Amino acid sequence: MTLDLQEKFDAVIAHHDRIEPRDWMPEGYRKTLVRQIAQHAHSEIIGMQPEGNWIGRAPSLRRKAILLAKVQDEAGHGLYLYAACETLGVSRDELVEMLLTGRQKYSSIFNYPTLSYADVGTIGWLVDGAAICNQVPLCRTSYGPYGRAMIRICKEESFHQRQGYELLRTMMGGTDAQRQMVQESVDRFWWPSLMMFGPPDEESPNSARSIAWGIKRNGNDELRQRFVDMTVPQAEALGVTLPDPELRWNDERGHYDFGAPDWAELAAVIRGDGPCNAQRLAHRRAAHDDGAWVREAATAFAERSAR
Amino acid sequence: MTLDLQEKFDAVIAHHDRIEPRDWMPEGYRKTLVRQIAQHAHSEIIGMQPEGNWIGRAPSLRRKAILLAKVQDEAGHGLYLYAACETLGVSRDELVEMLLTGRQKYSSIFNYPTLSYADVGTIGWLVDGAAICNQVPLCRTSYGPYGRAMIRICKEESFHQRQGYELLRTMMGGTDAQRQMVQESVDRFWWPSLMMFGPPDEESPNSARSIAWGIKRNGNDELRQRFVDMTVPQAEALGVTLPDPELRWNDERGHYDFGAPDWAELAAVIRGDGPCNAQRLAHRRAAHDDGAWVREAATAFAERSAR
Amino acid sequence: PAELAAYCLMLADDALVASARLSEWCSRAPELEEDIALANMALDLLGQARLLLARAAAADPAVVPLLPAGSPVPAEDALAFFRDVDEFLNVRLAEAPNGDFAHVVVRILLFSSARLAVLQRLRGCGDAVLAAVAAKGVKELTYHRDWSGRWFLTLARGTDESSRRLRGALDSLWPFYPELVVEPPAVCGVLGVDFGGLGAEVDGVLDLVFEVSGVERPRGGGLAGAVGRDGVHTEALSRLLAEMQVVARAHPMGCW
Amino acid sequence: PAELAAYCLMLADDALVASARLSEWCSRAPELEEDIALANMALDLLGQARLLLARAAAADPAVVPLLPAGSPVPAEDALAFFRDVDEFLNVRLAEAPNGDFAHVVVRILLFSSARLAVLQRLRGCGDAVLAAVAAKGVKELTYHRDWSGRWFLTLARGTDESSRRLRGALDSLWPFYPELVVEPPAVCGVLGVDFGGLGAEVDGVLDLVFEVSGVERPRGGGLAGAVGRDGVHTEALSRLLAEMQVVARAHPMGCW
Repeated sequence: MTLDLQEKFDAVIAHHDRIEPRDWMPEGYRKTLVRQIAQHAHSEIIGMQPEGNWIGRAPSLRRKAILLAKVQDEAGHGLYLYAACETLGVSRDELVEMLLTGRQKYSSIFNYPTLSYADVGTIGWLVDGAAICNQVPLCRTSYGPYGRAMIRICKEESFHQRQGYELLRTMMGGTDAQRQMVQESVDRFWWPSLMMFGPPDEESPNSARSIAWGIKRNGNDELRQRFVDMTVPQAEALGVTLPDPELRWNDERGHYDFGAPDWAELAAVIRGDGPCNAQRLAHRRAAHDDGAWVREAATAFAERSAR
Repeated sequence: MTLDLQEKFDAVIAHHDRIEPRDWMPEGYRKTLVRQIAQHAHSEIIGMQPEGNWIGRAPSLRRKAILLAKVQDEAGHGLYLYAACETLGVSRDELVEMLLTGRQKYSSIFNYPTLSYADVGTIGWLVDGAAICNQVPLCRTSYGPYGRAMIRICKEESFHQRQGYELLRTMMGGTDAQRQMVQESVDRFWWPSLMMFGPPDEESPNSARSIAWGIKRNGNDELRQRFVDMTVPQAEALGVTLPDPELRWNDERGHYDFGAPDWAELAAVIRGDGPCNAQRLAHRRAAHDDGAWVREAATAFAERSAR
Repeated sequence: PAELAAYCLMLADDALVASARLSEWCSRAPELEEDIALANMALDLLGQARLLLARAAAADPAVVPLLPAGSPVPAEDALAFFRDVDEFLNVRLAEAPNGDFAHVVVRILLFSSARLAVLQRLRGCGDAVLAAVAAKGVKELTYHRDWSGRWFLTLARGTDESSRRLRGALDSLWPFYPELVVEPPAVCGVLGVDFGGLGAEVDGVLDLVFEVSGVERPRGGGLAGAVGRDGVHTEALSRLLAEMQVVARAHPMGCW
Repeated sequence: PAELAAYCLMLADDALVASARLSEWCSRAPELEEDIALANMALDLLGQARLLLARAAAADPAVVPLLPAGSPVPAEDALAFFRDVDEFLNVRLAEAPNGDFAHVVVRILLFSSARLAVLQRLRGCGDAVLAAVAAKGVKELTYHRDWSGRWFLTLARGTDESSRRLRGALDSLWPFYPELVVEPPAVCGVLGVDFGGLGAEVDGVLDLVFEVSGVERPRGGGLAGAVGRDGVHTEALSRLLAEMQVVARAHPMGCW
């Protein structure tokens, strides 16, 4: 019986078809998916903080509205993704608990601080850009609910990326101080953005299995290269310098060569020693704890009304 | 026996001598003193808030140091006055409790908000000025510890008043925006400063008894007039307009005539409906409650060390 | 004319400042759904503020702060970011610092009930732009009022703690309520709108919510002294504006 | 020269920012006596900051931000109020937002222990002004360290709650500690000061406090990435500066 199921599952994967919630799936597949979708959901929720940090200080009302709507979209993405994860038999409460106790991770990039309004643009351009490189292939991921959530999310993410790029372009057309602010921001975010694709493939043991299961579609290094190739011309158009002296076009490879990120820094950030890990989790925990009495009241009220 | 004691007390009062903590005193005298000294102590403590509001925003480091030292002095005044009150057999804890539960009052002036840095100067000039008018006679008050505390406090208060005036004078020598800021501040604080002397004498029934006991030395209206007479020339020297169309010199009386403050507003503020009553008490309560575990720890540690 | 501009500024500042406080909730709500709802309401009010600031600037260009020659800052931003605190005309309820979730529920209930009644009247006013803004706002504020009314009921009838917190929030915000239902007489003539009975109407709406929720209407009226519409605020507004304006003011020639 | 100015700015910014956080305690301490003590320490650090900013300006006038011609703003204020956040060179421990009383005790303990060791060395440095500032500071910081050490012990041995809070505060601030005991090598040659063994010395002082208090030294080192001395800060500093600088920046020609 299990053999039949396994064969059927393998066939779906082989045909690049979708596994749906009611279908049988190997436990490892389910667990890997839960971990990946949850991490993605948590990243959306934690990702509200670095940008949310600037809503109160947005320098124009138009930018304030754009930023607020963007952060709101991230909450929405978190919602879809938690819902997708729930189809795998884990509740949102459990997932939140896993985030708050540090048993599940979120994207390392959100452990860097936002230090100027240009960071709002840079996050849109580089961070959302990197996220899209990661996520577009996931629209074809083997698990149906995840793939469908990704389609919707990717659409919004590319909208956000364009808005971020447009903010930077506008600032580059402004004053010298604004141009400096953009360059300073890009200097801080370039390497952490490259790290978003994870460690090099040879140090990423789970990648291969995820690719075999059709959960991931590409290796870390391939996606990182794709991101660099896509971004360098955009940086040139913008007029900013990417802070990598080794960055140059390689005619032979048909790709840009680039330097190695500081993998020790990435390891430290993942371990919990990034500049903002403690702050991000403390913020999330405070919001969760401060809201406990509200959730209890809502439950009590619903129970009373149902009677 | 009680008769003898009463006679001796009356004689001390009649000779303008001091009553000391170990001397016999009528219960009414003691109670009135406790109420007055406590109210004065509470005013120093609550008075830290409106000025403390601007420490973080002081526009020069020199002014920041002056302001911080002044607010610190107010805490010190509070300390002396609570100590003077304790000589009457009430503990500081009890007094703080009376403040936090609203059973004892503090000066109505601190229920007005500070809305610009000029308010720091205006509070020094007008509010401390009015306080000094009230307090200088209290250096000769009939209760020894109170009178001695007042001597020390008055010395520091007149220093604060000069600093406040000097800030305003400096600002008046600055830009148009600074001069406007000073005028706007004086417009807001003039009437509340006049109210600091309390309601008119005919509506202040306790005043007469306090004067008979040598606790107070002057009536509210007399002190208010003294304040106006002292302040008008200072306002002229400063170049600000006091917002009272009825204000003019009366040759016959040898005093300035002035309009009546809005006594209904004073009554509302005393009742608890001033702009900041709730805020001031909430701030004080939060500090007290937040510090409870520290006081408990200090007590526990002291007990353990004593063993 | 000047009266129309001044009135639009009042309505704009109410929305702008209330929106700023709602935005501070972003990433702090008890549930994701409420985070989204609060951001929605903040966005609605921000949108209203922008239209109203633009209307004020068009009605009387003299209200717009002067910026250095050649500054690309549009009028709505000049008004939002380059006025000083005593030029803001919002009611103080809008600026009160955030408390707990009960506090934001009560603030939105009081604010949206009053603003809804005002905008309903303004839909028929003599200024076509203002009338259009009001018509759009009526839909939005109906949602705000319903959201806050639902939560008011939920918290009132939820747990002992939620009921206690709700009453605490109501007591702390109630003194600001009277400011919400005072209308400046000068504007009536210009706009041809009758604001008569505004207070009673809003009172009625609130009484209904209180009744359904089993919460007693707080006693006590407003606070002594000058009010937000006079440009006299609480100590909280200057801090809010210091944050709101800091980047814009650092770059008066900036393009965003 | 430029190295001396840069080093004075670092020491000044540490003091200025730490002073700002201590000032926020004003009117909020658990007892009046501690309110006064915290204000005292804030005043000491503010005084140090002023002298150091003036020294930096004198050593290298190029560090002072340019203000409009005719501005009466003195150099110390130009440096404090008109530099942007990425020009501040303070350690991040100084800027971390305030927590509870345990948090301020731990912050002062770490900060004053490290700064005391630095100033003790600087008393004998080649710059007479800096040496004098250091000599004065040594007395002040000895008090700060003793005050915080006493409270550290009291909280550690007080109640379960105080001990729990103390450990929480220590864990949260410890990652910023390594920044405190790194000294830029460039300055040694200029000043003729040997900073060798600084970290070990401060470690020793802290270990003594931990031991007496029965608190285990936290594990773990510092944080990955750039640090305060590089001008890269936490998200908290720009908010602190927005408040600190708002009035001064609104009046670049102002007299105070």
